Amino acid sequence: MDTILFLIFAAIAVICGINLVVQTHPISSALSLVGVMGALAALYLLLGGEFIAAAQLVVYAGAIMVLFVFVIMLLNAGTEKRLNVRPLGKYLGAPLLLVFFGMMAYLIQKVMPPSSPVVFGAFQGGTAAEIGKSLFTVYLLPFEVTSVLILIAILGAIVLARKEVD
Amino acid sequence: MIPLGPLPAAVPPSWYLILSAILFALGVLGFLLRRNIITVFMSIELMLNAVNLSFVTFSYVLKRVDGHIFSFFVMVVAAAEAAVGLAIILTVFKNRQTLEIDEVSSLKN
Amino acid sequence: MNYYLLSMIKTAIVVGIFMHVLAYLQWIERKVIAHVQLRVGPRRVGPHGLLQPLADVIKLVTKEDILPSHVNKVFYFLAPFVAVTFALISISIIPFGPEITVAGVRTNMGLADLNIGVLFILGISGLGVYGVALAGWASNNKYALMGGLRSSAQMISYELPMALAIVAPLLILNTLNLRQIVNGQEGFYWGFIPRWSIFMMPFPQIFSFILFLIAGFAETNRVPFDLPEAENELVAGFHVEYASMKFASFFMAEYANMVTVSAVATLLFLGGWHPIFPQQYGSGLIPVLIFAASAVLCFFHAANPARPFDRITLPVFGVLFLGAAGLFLIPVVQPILLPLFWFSAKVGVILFVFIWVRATLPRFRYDQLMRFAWTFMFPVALINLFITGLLVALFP
Amino acid sequence: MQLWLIPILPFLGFLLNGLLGKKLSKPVINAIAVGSVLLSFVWVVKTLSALGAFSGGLEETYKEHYYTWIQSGMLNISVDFAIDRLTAVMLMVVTGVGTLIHIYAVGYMAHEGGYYRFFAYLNLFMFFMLILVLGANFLLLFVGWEGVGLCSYLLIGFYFLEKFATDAGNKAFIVNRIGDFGFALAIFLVAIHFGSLDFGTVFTQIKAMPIETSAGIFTVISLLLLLGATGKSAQIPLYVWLPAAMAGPTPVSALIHAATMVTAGVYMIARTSQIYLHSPWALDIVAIVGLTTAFVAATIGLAQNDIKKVFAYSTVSQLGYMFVGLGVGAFSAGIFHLMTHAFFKALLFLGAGSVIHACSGEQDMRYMGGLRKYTPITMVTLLCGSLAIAGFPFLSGAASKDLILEAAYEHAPWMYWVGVFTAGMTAFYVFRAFFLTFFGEYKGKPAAGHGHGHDDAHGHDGHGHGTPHESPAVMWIPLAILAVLSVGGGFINIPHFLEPLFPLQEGEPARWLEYVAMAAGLGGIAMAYLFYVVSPGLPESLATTFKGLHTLIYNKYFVDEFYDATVVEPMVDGSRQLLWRVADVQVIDGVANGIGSTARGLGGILRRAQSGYIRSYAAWVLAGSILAIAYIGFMGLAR
Repeated sequence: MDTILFLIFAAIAVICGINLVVQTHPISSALSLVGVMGALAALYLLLGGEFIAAAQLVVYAGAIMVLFVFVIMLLNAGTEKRLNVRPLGKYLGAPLLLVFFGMMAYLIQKVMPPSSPVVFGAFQGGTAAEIGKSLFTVYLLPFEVTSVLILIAILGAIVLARKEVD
Repeated sequence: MIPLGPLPAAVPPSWYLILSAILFALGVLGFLLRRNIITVFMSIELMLNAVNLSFVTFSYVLKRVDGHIFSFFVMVVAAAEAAVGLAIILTVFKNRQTLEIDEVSSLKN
Repeated sequence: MNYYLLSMIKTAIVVGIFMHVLAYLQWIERKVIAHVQLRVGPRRVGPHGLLQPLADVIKLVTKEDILPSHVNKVFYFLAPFVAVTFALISISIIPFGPEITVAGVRTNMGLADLNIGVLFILGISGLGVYGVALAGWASNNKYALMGGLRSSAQMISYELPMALAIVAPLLILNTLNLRQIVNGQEGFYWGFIPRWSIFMMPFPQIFSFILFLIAGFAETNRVPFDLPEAENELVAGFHVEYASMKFASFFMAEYANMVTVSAVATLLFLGGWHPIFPQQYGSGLIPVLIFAASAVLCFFHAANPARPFDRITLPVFGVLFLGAAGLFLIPVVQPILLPLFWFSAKVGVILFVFIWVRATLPRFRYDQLMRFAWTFMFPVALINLFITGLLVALFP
Repeated sequence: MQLWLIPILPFLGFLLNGLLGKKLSKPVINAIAVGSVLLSFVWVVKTLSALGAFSGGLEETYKEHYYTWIQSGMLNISVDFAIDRLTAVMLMVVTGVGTLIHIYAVGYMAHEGGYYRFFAYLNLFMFFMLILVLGANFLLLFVGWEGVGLCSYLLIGFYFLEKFATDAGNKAFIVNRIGDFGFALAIFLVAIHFGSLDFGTVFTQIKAMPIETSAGIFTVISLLLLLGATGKSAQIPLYVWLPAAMAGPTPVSALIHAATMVTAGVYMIARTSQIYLHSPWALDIVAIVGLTTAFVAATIGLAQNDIKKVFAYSTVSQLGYMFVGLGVGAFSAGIFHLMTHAFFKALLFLGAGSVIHACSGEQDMRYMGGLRKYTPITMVTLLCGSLAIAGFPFLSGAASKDLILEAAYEHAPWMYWVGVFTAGMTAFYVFRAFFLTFFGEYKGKPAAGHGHGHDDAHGHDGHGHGTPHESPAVMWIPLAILAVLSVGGGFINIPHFLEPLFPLQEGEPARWLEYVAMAAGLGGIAMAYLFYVVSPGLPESLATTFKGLHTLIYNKYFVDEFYDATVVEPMVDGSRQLLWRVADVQVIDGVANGIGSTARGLGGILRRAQSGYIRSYAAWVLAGSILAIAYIGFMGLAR
């Protein structure tokens, strides 16, 4: 059962990811990204990270991507022109990428310690309570810092996007 | 390595990591190939998601919550980044009437 | 009993009932608004227009399905489904009643029981915006686009106060699981004041409840926040290009969202299926009394009818009501029906408020809408949350 | 015990007034400024009583650790506050006098511009001063040290529209830099030699070590510390900034340049007494520096006409006394004098401020006089202060000064005699100022347009111009309190209180020492009375007879000119000629241009990589990261 679920959602994620890259219209890419995020949320659930799954839905799919879609619609961004891959990208990018991916896979297989397979419910540490506990004890300072970061981001966004009054 | 033949009842964590590697590679690919600023930005988000997946996987392997915390922070940072980045994109569009990333190359020379 | 089979059965039941509820909700809305405006409302199809929904469904199905030439096909088709799907998903985790035993099978009233139910609902309601936004964008029509933009902006803006308003009672109840939330509101203060969140010490969540309702109106694009489909500005907003079933699914999505918001409000603030006053004071008899009273009313009106055929229809309803009243007296089904009654009664009240407001209030202007969200709702929700947290911390 | 509250409260006041002072109304600003300091004073009292400082408790140091600030290798500096009896005295003085002066300033600054700015700076100063006093290691001490320096700079240059004010501020700042340079070096030495900056650990280490006979590490450290102290406490050779600092508003002169900040050096030396005790030689130097300063400053004070300048020089000379006390090993006497001096000198300055206020901004004593009719309260309070500083019997000044002098006699009789003579001079010039101000006839300004421009603000205030007027209650009530303190302050037996830290020398000193000192003081007063009340013509004739001496003193021994000639000018010229013309233009620019051109050459090659296309950059990043991963990964696998 776990395997099937994993394969389904992994397939969704990969397909949507590929779609993100090949689609020429930003909004299609945005939606496929939303698909990836949904699939990832499900995978998080499988990995026992229920809070993170919910956060993924709320923050990423529910807020950030909506913002993307909003901006795309606002700018009414059309489809891209035919992408002419400059020789750099053609002869360097793709092969490098393949090398990169192959190497990662190899390293993962090599480095990962042989560990128990992922069974749903085997790890109960991802509950909201646990996250909250360590967020407000061990990681308190980073947490506060992120709040400041958010504040700064808000200010920056407002300053950048406001109408010049002059 | 990945066993062929009948599927195991449950997959090893390394599969999740490989999935995240695939997604990350796709993100890089999109970053390299696409010309629309927004799409490029979304590729970055895809990479972040891939990293999150591996974080969560690690925290499953280690049976510790820290990975979740880190992916949580990544989400926060992504949110901030999205806010500022999209604002920047809006400004760029306002000034140049284009989203083509290659036409925004005032850093040249 | 097999878990999957059980789930199948429960899903079938819930979907069946829910669909009818949605269909008839529209009838109720038209009736209520009509009576608010001193009209009679639909009454041609069936007695008192009771078959109106059926007629509407037939109309919508059989209508010609127009496919405008300039739309973006994929998203044009996708949008309605997205909308209705995310509208309906939320129902799956809403508990309607306590754990019950039917024919020797113990099971929860309600489909799924998530530990993070509240967060899940938030996430799903956040996703709901895609349907509207996509529809607006895909129809390639400036009114529709405006509608889509408005609704996405509006939903993002009102997500925050909504979330903050939800968090406040969670601080007191200290769980994210909807069922535990309801169980946490069981009991009474001094034996008669129900321990619902809106009355709950140390800080009654009445403000959160109001904030949540307002935000809920905005989230469901209802009057006075129905900017996305403001007829007089945007023709019909995001679904201007849609017809027949696609249009119907948008409609359904809106009503489903209404029901979801009302149900969540009931669970979070009104104590779910818990009665309004204790059993020993005979709260179990309330439904019986209500149905009996309505039966009596029917008979009275039948005795001196306003219209000729009331002489025939009203007695039928009277009998039906009597039957319902009798049903509540059977001890076997009481533990099933009573919680259901209370739950649906509370949801019904909130839904009535939705309709009432629609019949009463005018529409916001768009900038007013946004300013209201950011300069009133948000700070108030923050202050409310702060006070709640403070009091919870002080008097644990 | 929440020690951190003590400095934080004024800091909050600073934040409030500094950030939104523009919007606030004056009463609110007063409430914030005075209230914060008053609260921290209350908290000090509460803390000390809780620690039993008033009931013979607080035998050993009470310490609070907050967090680790710097952790590098063996050096581990943490932010923690400590209270022992020395700190207790300082805390009481700083917060107590500080509160009074804040209250006074409310009245004094009432008609000034930049009101909120002034109080924000004042609160900030309190914050840093309390950090300085509370800090439990050298680095925190240094932080407070620099902070008070900053605030004093800001407040001296408070009237930054007048050039002389900004110049004075710069002078103070630069002169202090010299001292801080020494202090910083000392701190480095301490860190190197003892591996820690925490007072407790360092001093316990030192206790174990033998007293060094010849110049060694202790001598070096203590001399460097002394350099820092001379800078902050205006001792020879770095005293020149203090008289100039009188350009600031009078409350500032009272708080910073009389009561608290300038005594930081004394506090620092007392705090590090362990080091000094291990280097008798350095201790002697401290005493000699102090004595010289006391004498020279007193002589200069004889001939000043600006009332604030007179008190400034008397401050310098009194600080000299404290250094003498420290130098001869009577640390507790030094601290005692620090406290009493804080009382009567703050009183004198505030009184002077009240007089200036009364004369609508006039600072030159030759244009005052006869004020006893107009400002009785000020006169009485100022009389108390003058008597106290002049060493009148049973007053606070006498008590502490006599202790120092006796200790000096134990140490070396000649020091005692110089000190006594200086005491005589002190009494003389203080009462010269007193008589010139309050006796004779009120002369007023012959012509408009002098007196310091900033204080002209008082000229424009509601009170009448010509005739002097008594100051408002908010100004004379602090004066009264300070007067009481400076009369009775001598009966607070600080040396006994500090005994656990600085053991007293046993042996009852001869009584006649006190009598001689008293006689000197009274003699000085009598001479002043003779010169300036009985026969006012006398000083002029004296000045004419001893013309050379008078001009020498009147021009402050030409020290400023000397420094200008020897230090400032050469530095300016040297930097202009050597550094600029040669080093900068030829060497540095040449090198820079050379590098630049080479870089441009190389860059021409590399520039091709910088296409301005983000994605090509990304491609490079990708390539780099692949290499990195490959290296790390396979190296990791290899081992």
